Formats: sequence, C-alpha cells, structure tokens
Amino acid sequence: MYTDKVMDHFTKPRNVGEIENPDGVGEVGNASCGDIMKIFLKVENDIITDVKFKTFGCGAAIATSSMVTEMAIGKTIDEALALSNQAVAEALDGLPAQKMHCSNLAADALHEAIKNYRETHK
Amino acid sequence: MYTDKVMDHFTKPRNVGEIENPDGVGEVGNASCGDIMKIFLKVENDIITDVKFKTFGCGAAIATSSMVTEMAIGKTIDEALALSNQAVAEALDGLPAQKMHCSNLAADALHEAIKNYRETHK
Amino acid sequence: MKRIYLDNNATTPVEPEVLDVMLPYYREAFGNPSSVHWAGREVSGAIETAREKVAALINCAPAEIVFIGCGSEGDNHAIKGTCEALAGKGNHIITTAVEHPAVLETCEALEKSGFEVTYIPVDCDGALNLDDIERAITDKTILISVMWANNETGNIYPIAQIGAIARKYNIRFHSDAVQAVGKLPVDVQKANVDLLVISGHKIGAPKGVGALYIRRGTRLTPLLHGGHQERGRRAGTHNVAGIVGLGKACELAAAHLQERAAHMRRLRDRLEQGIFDAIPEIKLNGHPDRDQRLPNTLNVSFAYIEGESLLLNLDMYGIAASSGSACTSGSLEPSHVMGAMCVEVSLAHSSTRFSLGHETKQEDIDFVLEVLPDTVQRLRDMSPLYDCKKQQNCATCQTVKRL
Amino acid sequence: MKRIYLDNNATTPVEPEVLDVMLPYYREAFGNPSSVHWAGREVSGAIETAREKVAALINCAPAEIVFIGCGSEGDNHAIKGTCEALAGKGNHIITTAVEHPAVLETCEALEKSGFEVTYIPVDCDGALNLDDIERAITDKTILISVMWANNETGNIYPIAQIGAIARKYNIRFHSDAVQAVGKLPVDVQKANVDLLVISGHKIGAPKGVGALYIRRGTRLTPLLHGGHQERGRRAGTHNVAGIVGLGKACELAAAHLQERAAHMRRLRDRLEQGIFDAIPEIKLNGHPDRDQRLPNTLNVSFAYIEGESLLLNLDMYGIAASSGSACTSGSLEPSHVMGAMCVEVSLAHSSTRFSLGHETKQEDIDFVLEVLPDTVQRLRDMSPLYDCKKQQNCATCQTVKRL
Ligand SMILES: Cc1ncc(COP(=O)(O)O)c(C=O)c1O
Ligand SMILES: Cc1ncc(COP(=O)(O)O)c(C=O)c1O
Repeated sequence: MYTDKVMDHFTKPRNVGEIENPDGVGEVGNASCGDIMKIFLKVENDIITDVKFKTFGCGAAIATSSMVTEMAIGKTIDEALALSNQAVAEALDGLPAQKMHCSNLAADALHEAIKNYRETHK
Repeated sequence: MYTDKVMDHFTKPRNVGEIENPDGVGEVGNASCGDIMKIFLKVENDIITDVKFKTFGCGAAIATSSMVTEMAIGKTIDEALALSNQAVAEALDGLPAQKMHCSNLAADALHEAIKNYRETHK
Repeated sequence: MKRIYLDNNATTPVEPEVLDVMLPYYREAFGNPSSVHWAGREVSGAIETAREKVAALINCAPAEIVFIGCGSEGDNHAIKGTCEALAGKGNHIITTAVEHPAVLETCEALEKSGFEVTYIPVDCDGALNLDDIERAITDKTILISVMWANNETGNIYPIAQIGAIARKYNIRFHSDAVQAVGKLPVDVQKANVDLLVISGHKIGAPKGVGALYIRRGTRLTPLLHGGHQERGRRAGTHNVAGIVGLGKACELAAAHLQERAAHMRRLRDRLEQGIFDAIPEIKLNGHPDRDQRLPNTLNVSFAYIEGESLLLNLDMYGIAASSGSACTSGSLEPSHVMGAMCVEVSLAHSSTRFSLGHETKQEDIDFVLEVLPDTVQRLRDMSPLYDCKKQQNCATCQTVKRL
Repeated sequence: MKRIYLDNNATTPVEPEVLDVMLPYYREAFGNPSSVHWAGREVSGAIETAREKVAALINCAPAEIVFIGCGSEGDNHAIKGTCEALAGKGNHIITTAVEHPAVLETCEALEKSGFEVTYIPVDCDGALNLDDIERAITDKTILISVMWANNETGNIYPIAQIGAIARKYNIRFHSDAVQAVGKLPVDVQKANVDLLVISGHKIGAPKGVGALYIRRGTRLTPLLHGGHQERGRRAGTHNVAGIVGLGKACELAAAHLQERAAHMRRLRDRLEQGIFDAIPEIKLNGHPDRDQRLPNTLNVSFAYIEGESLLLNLDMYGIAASSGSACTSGSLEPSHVMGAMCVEVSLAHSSTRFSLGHETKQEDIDFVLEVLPDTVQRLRDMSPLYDCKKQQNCATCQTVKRL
C-alpha cells in the first residue's frame, strides 16, 4: 500500500516534537476526519531554521508531516509557501489514492504556521 | 445418481425387442417429453408367458422398462394389473426424484398392453 | 478404465500451473487483501497482478476488471445492474433466444418487474440476423446482451458487428463471453463491448471465481452491496486463491491461444468427420461452417435415441460428454437452444455435445470413434422410434420452442 | 520475523485438514456436479456430504442449505430476496445500526426503491433493547435482520429472544451469523431463525464460499438467476473444492467448538487484562461483560492515537490486528459501529480490534503485551491531542453517528 519512502518516514519520523517559544504554529485537520497535524517553526532572517511536528493520524499523515519538516528546513518563507501537498506526496514517491485527500495536509499545516508567524511578527 | 440396480438394468436390459404376433401391445409417452415405451405381451391361460420392450428414453426409462418385463413374466393378468410404477421404482431400489414422474411409466405401458390384449381377445 | 473428458464446456480441470500458483494462498498467504498488515499486504499485490493478466487477455485496463464469484453472477450483475442504473432511461432489453439461462432467466425475472425483453430468434443453424437486432431497437432500449459463443452448439456470434450497431444507437452492450475466452481472441475494444463476463472454471481456473469487465464510465448498480472491495463495485472478501488462479489461467490462455485452438480444432474436425462418416441419420446442431463454431465444440443429434441413455453408455467406456436432453438438466423440456433452432423434438432429446479441451489427445478421439457407432446402434435397436420411423408425424415431431 | 495473527474476524487461514480434503477436487475430481457422467458423479456426492455437515453445525435439514459465494452474497440474497418475494405483503424492514455493511448497504439500496428501514440503535456498550425491536414492528414489516455477533466488538445479540418476537408477530427473521458460527453454538431451531448466513473464510474454509440457510417453506427470490443448481435457489456452477472445504470446516467447528472457544477465551481474557493493567486512558468498545462477547474478540480504543498508525507499528513487530479507523477502510468516516455506540470520534479513530483464532498461542499474546505499551506511548508522544488533552471540547469531540 505505502511506498518504501512513506514507510521510512512513518517508522522513523524526522523532527517529531514541539519547539519551545516557536515563531509560528499551525494546525490543520480535526479529529472527526481522523487527522490532526500541528507544525512548529523557528524562523531567522526569513529562513526557516527549525521545524517540528505533532500528528494524530494514519501512516500517510505521519509520513507527510515528517517529510514536510525535512523539505521546509533551510528554505525561505516564500519558498516554503510554494511547497504544495502534491510536492510532499511526490517526495514520498506517491501516496495511495484514498489518502491523497484526507491525509495529505502537511504543507497546509506548514503554511498555517507561516501565516501565524507573519501575523505575530509584523 | 442412479442405484446399482438401475445401472444394472440399464446396462444389461432384460427382454429387449419385439414379439412377433404378440397377444397385446402397449405404448405410453411421447417424444416431446423424451420418453416412449412400448411393451409386447404373450399370454397363455391368463398367464403372461413373455414380455418384451422397446424404449426411447433416459437411463431410468430403460431400466424401468427392463424391470417391468422381469416382474410381469409368470404373473396372471390380474397380478400384472396390480403392479404399479411405484413398485417398479422400488424394485430398482428407487429413482432420482426428478425421474419419478417423467420416466417411470413402465407399469403404465404394461397395463396398456394388457388392455390391448383384453380388447383383442374377448 | 480410460477417462476421456469431452465435456470442457461444462467445466475444465484446473491446470497444473494454475493450481501451483494458488496453493500458497490457502495457508501461508491467507490474508484478507483489504487488511493493512503483513497478512493483507502480502496478498493485495497478487490480486492486482491477476487483474492485469485478466485485463490483458481481453484488452482492457486493469481497473475495468471486477472479480466475481461465477459466470452466472456476472450475467446477473451486468443485466440487473444496468436495469437499475438506467431505469430512468428506458425499460427495454434486447437479447437472443439462445443465451445461457443466467441471461435468459435474469431477463425473465426482469419482465416480471416491468422490463420488456425482445428475444431475437435464430435460424435453424443457430445464426442471428443482424437486421433483427437493429429493428428491435426502440428509444426505450437500454441494453443489448448477446453471448460471444454458445455453450451448446459452439456457434460464434458476430459480436463486433453487434457492437457497431450498439454504438450507432448509443446503447449499452453486454456479452457473455464465458465460452469464448481462451478459445477465441476476445477484444473488448474492437468489439465495442461495455460489459463482458468470464468464468474461471471454463478456462482451467477453479470454480467459484470469474471476472466482469465494466467499461470505464459505465454506470452499473452493484449486485452485491456491502464492503468497499473492488472499489464499491462488488462486496465480499476477495477469493484470493481463486483470483490468483484466474490470473494465471488468463495468462496461459493468452500465451497459448492459437496453438490450443488449432489443436482442439484439428481433433474436433477429426471427431466430426469420423462420426458423420460412420453413423447414418444424424444431424449437426449448430453452424455447418466450422469456422463459425468454437474450435472445440461439436453437437450432434443421433436420431431415435435419447441423449441421456447415450451419455450413460459412453460413460461406461469412460467417455464424458453432455446432452441437450431434458433428462440431464433437471427440467422437463429439452434444451431451449435446440428449441430456438427448431430442432425436431425427438432430435432435441437426442442432442449430444462433445466439447474438447487442450488436454484432449488424438487417441481419445479415436477411441470415441471406435465405440460410438456400435453404441448408437445398440440403443437404436432398443428404440421404438427406429423401426416405426415412417410413422413419425406431426404428433410426435412437434417442435418445442421455448419462446 | 514473528508472525502473530490477531485478525481472525477479518479472515482465517485454511485449516490443514480442510485443505487436504479440497485438493483432490481441482485436478482429479474436477467435474461439474450437474453432469451425469463419471466426472460429475464423482463430485456430486461430495457436495451432498458437505451439505450435511453444514446443516449439522446449525441444526437444520441438509435441503435447507444453499451454497453461495461469500457472506455478503448471503446477506444480499436473504434481504433482497425477501423484499422481492414479500413485496405484496409489506415494505418495512427492521435491522440494527451495527450490522455489517453487507446488510446495511443492502438496506440503504432498498430504501431507494421504496422500502422503509428502521435501524434499531444500540447503547454505548453496543447492546440492543428488545423493546425497541418490538415497538418498531408495523403491519408492513416483512423482515427482521439482526446479526448473531458483531464483527468489530464481538458483541453477541440475543437471537433466540429476537426470534421469539419474530415468531410472535409472524415476521421472517434473518441473522448474519458470519462471526458466530464456529465460535458459539448456533441452532436455527432454538433461535427460530428463517434465514442465516455463514462465510467459509471466517471458519477455516477458503474464501469464495459460504452457505445460506433457508428454512423450508420460506419464499425467497433468487439473487442469481440462471441454471437449476441448488434446486433453482442459486445459479452458478458449484465451487466444488470450496464447498467440500466448507463442509470439513463445519465438521471441525462442531467437533471442537467448546475446546476452541475455551482456548480463545482464556487467551483473549489474558490479553484484555494485560492491556488494561498496563496502559492508561483506554476504552473497551463492546459489552463489558465478557460473556456477552465472542470468546475471541477484543476491541479497545487507545486515546490520542489513530488506529492505522498503531496497526502499522504493531505490524512492524509482525502483529496483525485491525482498526475501526477510517484510514483502514477506504471510507472517510470511522466505523459506523463505533458511531452507533456514541464512541467519541477521536476514540473511534483509535479503535483497535484483536481477534484471536484457535491457532493463537499464549506466547503470541504475551509478545503483544510486551510491545504494545511502548508502542502506544511512542505514538502518544507524537500526538497533538495527547498534551492538549484538557483543551478537547465539543469542536474536536463531536460524535459521528452514521444514523
Ligand atoms: C458479520 C459479517 N457479515 C458479513 C461479512 C461478509 O462476508 P464475506 O466477506 O464473506 O462476504 C463479514 C465479513 O467480512 C462479517 O464479519
Ligand atoms: C455461456 C455461459 N454463460 C454462463 C455460464 C455460467 O457460468 P458459471 O457456471 O460459472 O456461473 C456458463 C456455464 O455454465 C456458460 O456456458
């Protein structure tokens, strides 16, 4: 069902946890659809220096969360905003069709965190 | 499907053929139902001394024809009239349910032949 | 005793290679392919591989294949599912008088609930007139259902031409290809078929599995509601071993189609010729042009003798064949296919089908040819019709027609 | 890696003795039981022997057993067949909110064609109130359909008492006993059931075969029209090997019922106790009285973690279980059974089912108890719900109810 990359990120998720005093926090999803993702950001000079996540959800939800943290670190805010859910799925070599909609929200969570950063840092 | 006795009478039918100058002939069934039985009788002093049959029909039709000839030979006319299709089926250790109606007509053919004998010999 | 199996249109032995690939799925890889854990994962791929193989045999996309439990299920699903999905569009079905009971009885059941069915007749060779089909079309017609090849006579129907008619009038087209696959090239694209049914046990796969081709975009109400298997098109836990077997059988059928067909054709022709040379007063049931019949099928009526009694006699020699006789079917009437072809009724009761397989050997055929003439003669000598032949008139020769 | 299979409610491995009796029917005795020749005769007896064994397990006459392709087919057949046969009598069906989709989706499909369905609710333990059933009966009620035991929670329903209600009002009674047979005594006479469904692959027989009990005299329209197999009640060539396997599995089930149930019960209780002792903040889904549940089933929600991710983590240890999480079903919503029991939605997503088999060993259970607590903790540490626990309010805890 899942690609090797998904399983790799699922079994050894990168950047799990919270950042104390984050520069931005974003949360998407809700329990009723079975997926909640929370992303914490550290930003310096418009560059994302650290990302951490916490996720309640299926294998795809955890793997996309993990993947998006890896993809975001080191990017500028604008570059990170250009990151799409689709790109995250592709970086994982694809997701099962039925997971594309409900569990592939990690980029949205990242964007929410950036939005939160911008709102709190202008 | 068929009992051993049915198969025995089917594979080695007794008294197949015609009797020249029979004392009675009876035929039942028709081609559209797939079974035609013809019985030929020889009668002496009210006793059936010979019976032969010709049958177009399935295994059950042939076996009941054969069995009825064996059962009739040596019987008086009245005894033969008392022979039922049911008795023939029982003598064969039974017939499959779906064969009881359409293919179990040998006693009827015998009775027809006796009727014919009585009509031509009164 | 010899065992000569000439009833391959009824069912076929599972091919050794098919059984080999099935066996691991009973105890080792026994999982439910819908499960996410190892037991499910190790079988779900096998289902998809099988799907690809079935699809390749009939030239469609794997996603257009739905696995089912038997050919009859497929016919019921295709026809009832169309009627439910398209009831708003119309209530008229066109089919033929010679379909398998899985189609005919389904249509008859639908007639009771307000659908109208036209049963296209066949001529005495069992052939259809395409004009009859085109003329039967009304603006209420929602489905044309014509079998690819007939199980009793082996007659092949002009599916591509009927598909062209269906396309011209934009009517859905279903074909029961249970007897055609594995014996003929079957291409759903060329033939413009929208729904097509395959049954595993007719092509060396086990009993209890089949496939329904559903052209992409074809709205079809499921026959089995329930779980989300087969993307909601057919509920029920997958018969994994059966499906894997069906996939393998389709792969083998595709790989050996020409060679198997040629082998069966040669032996069937030998049998046909031999019987006609040796036995008088017989009638071929089906198309006289052998190219118009499946390469493996021969249906002959031996006048004056009833089919079941001939079968049982052949059976004593270890020869397995089948019959259009009522006595072999549990019904009271002889085969509706013979009736539709206006075969005289006692000849219909006499009809005997030999259906070869690719495992059939020449010596099998020669043995049949050796014992058949005497067997027929022995039964004829026992038949009251044989000597009173001239007597036969319309009272005894009435033609049973189902329709 | 270890392989610990605790998903026997999803499917079971074919038992070795079952496989042994099946194997001859693929290549040696491959005939179609409807055939009159040797190939048919050598298998038709096997079908009838299997029928007797199935009948013996549930205490009915062999003639009341119809072989089918899967449990879902049986549920569809029983319900749709009743609706068609009794449409003149009424249009109302009573069932429960916790049935298998094969029943629920069938009922929903029938609602579209004018039938009315009452879905009896359950309480938060998943139990039914018999008064609700009796009160739901109208003079239009033609069918009551209640499962013998629930596949997700293992809850056992009071079938004999419901049967008594059905008899009192002279209403036909169907029970999906797919999860009950082989785990509990199932007696159709005592329970006054008219229609009952068995699925082979849940009791050590292969996938692709099942049985429908139809009480003598019960008018039921066939689901599969066509050939005269099963005395006109179900068309389609018999799945001989599957049927023989089902017969053997039923024989084994009858012979070992008590001992297997006791074995599974002991291990299930050990697992249940062990989990509740070791892991905080969990919820049992199903009846708290273990006697009211199947002896093999345990369904628990581990708060704050989603079912699929737990399953996949257990899977890495070779442990196969299943989940009521939406993510494992292809649907978007979590299990309707959890919904019907008003399980809070994130707990519904967390629900995890362990279903034991008679092949399960104590060391399997002990291994699960060894790895489960840390696995749960690891996922909880990753969960945004775990630390913001106090924050949970009605926005996040909304209860999804299917009905
Ligand atoms: C209670 C219940 N009913 C019906 C079914 C359907 O059985 P099958 O998968 O054989 O169609 C299942 C299993 O999936 C079940 O657990
Ligand atoms: C032409 C045709 N259609 C349908 C069927 C039904 O197939 P099954 O027996 O697999 O249900 C058969 C065989 O019996 C057949 O020959």
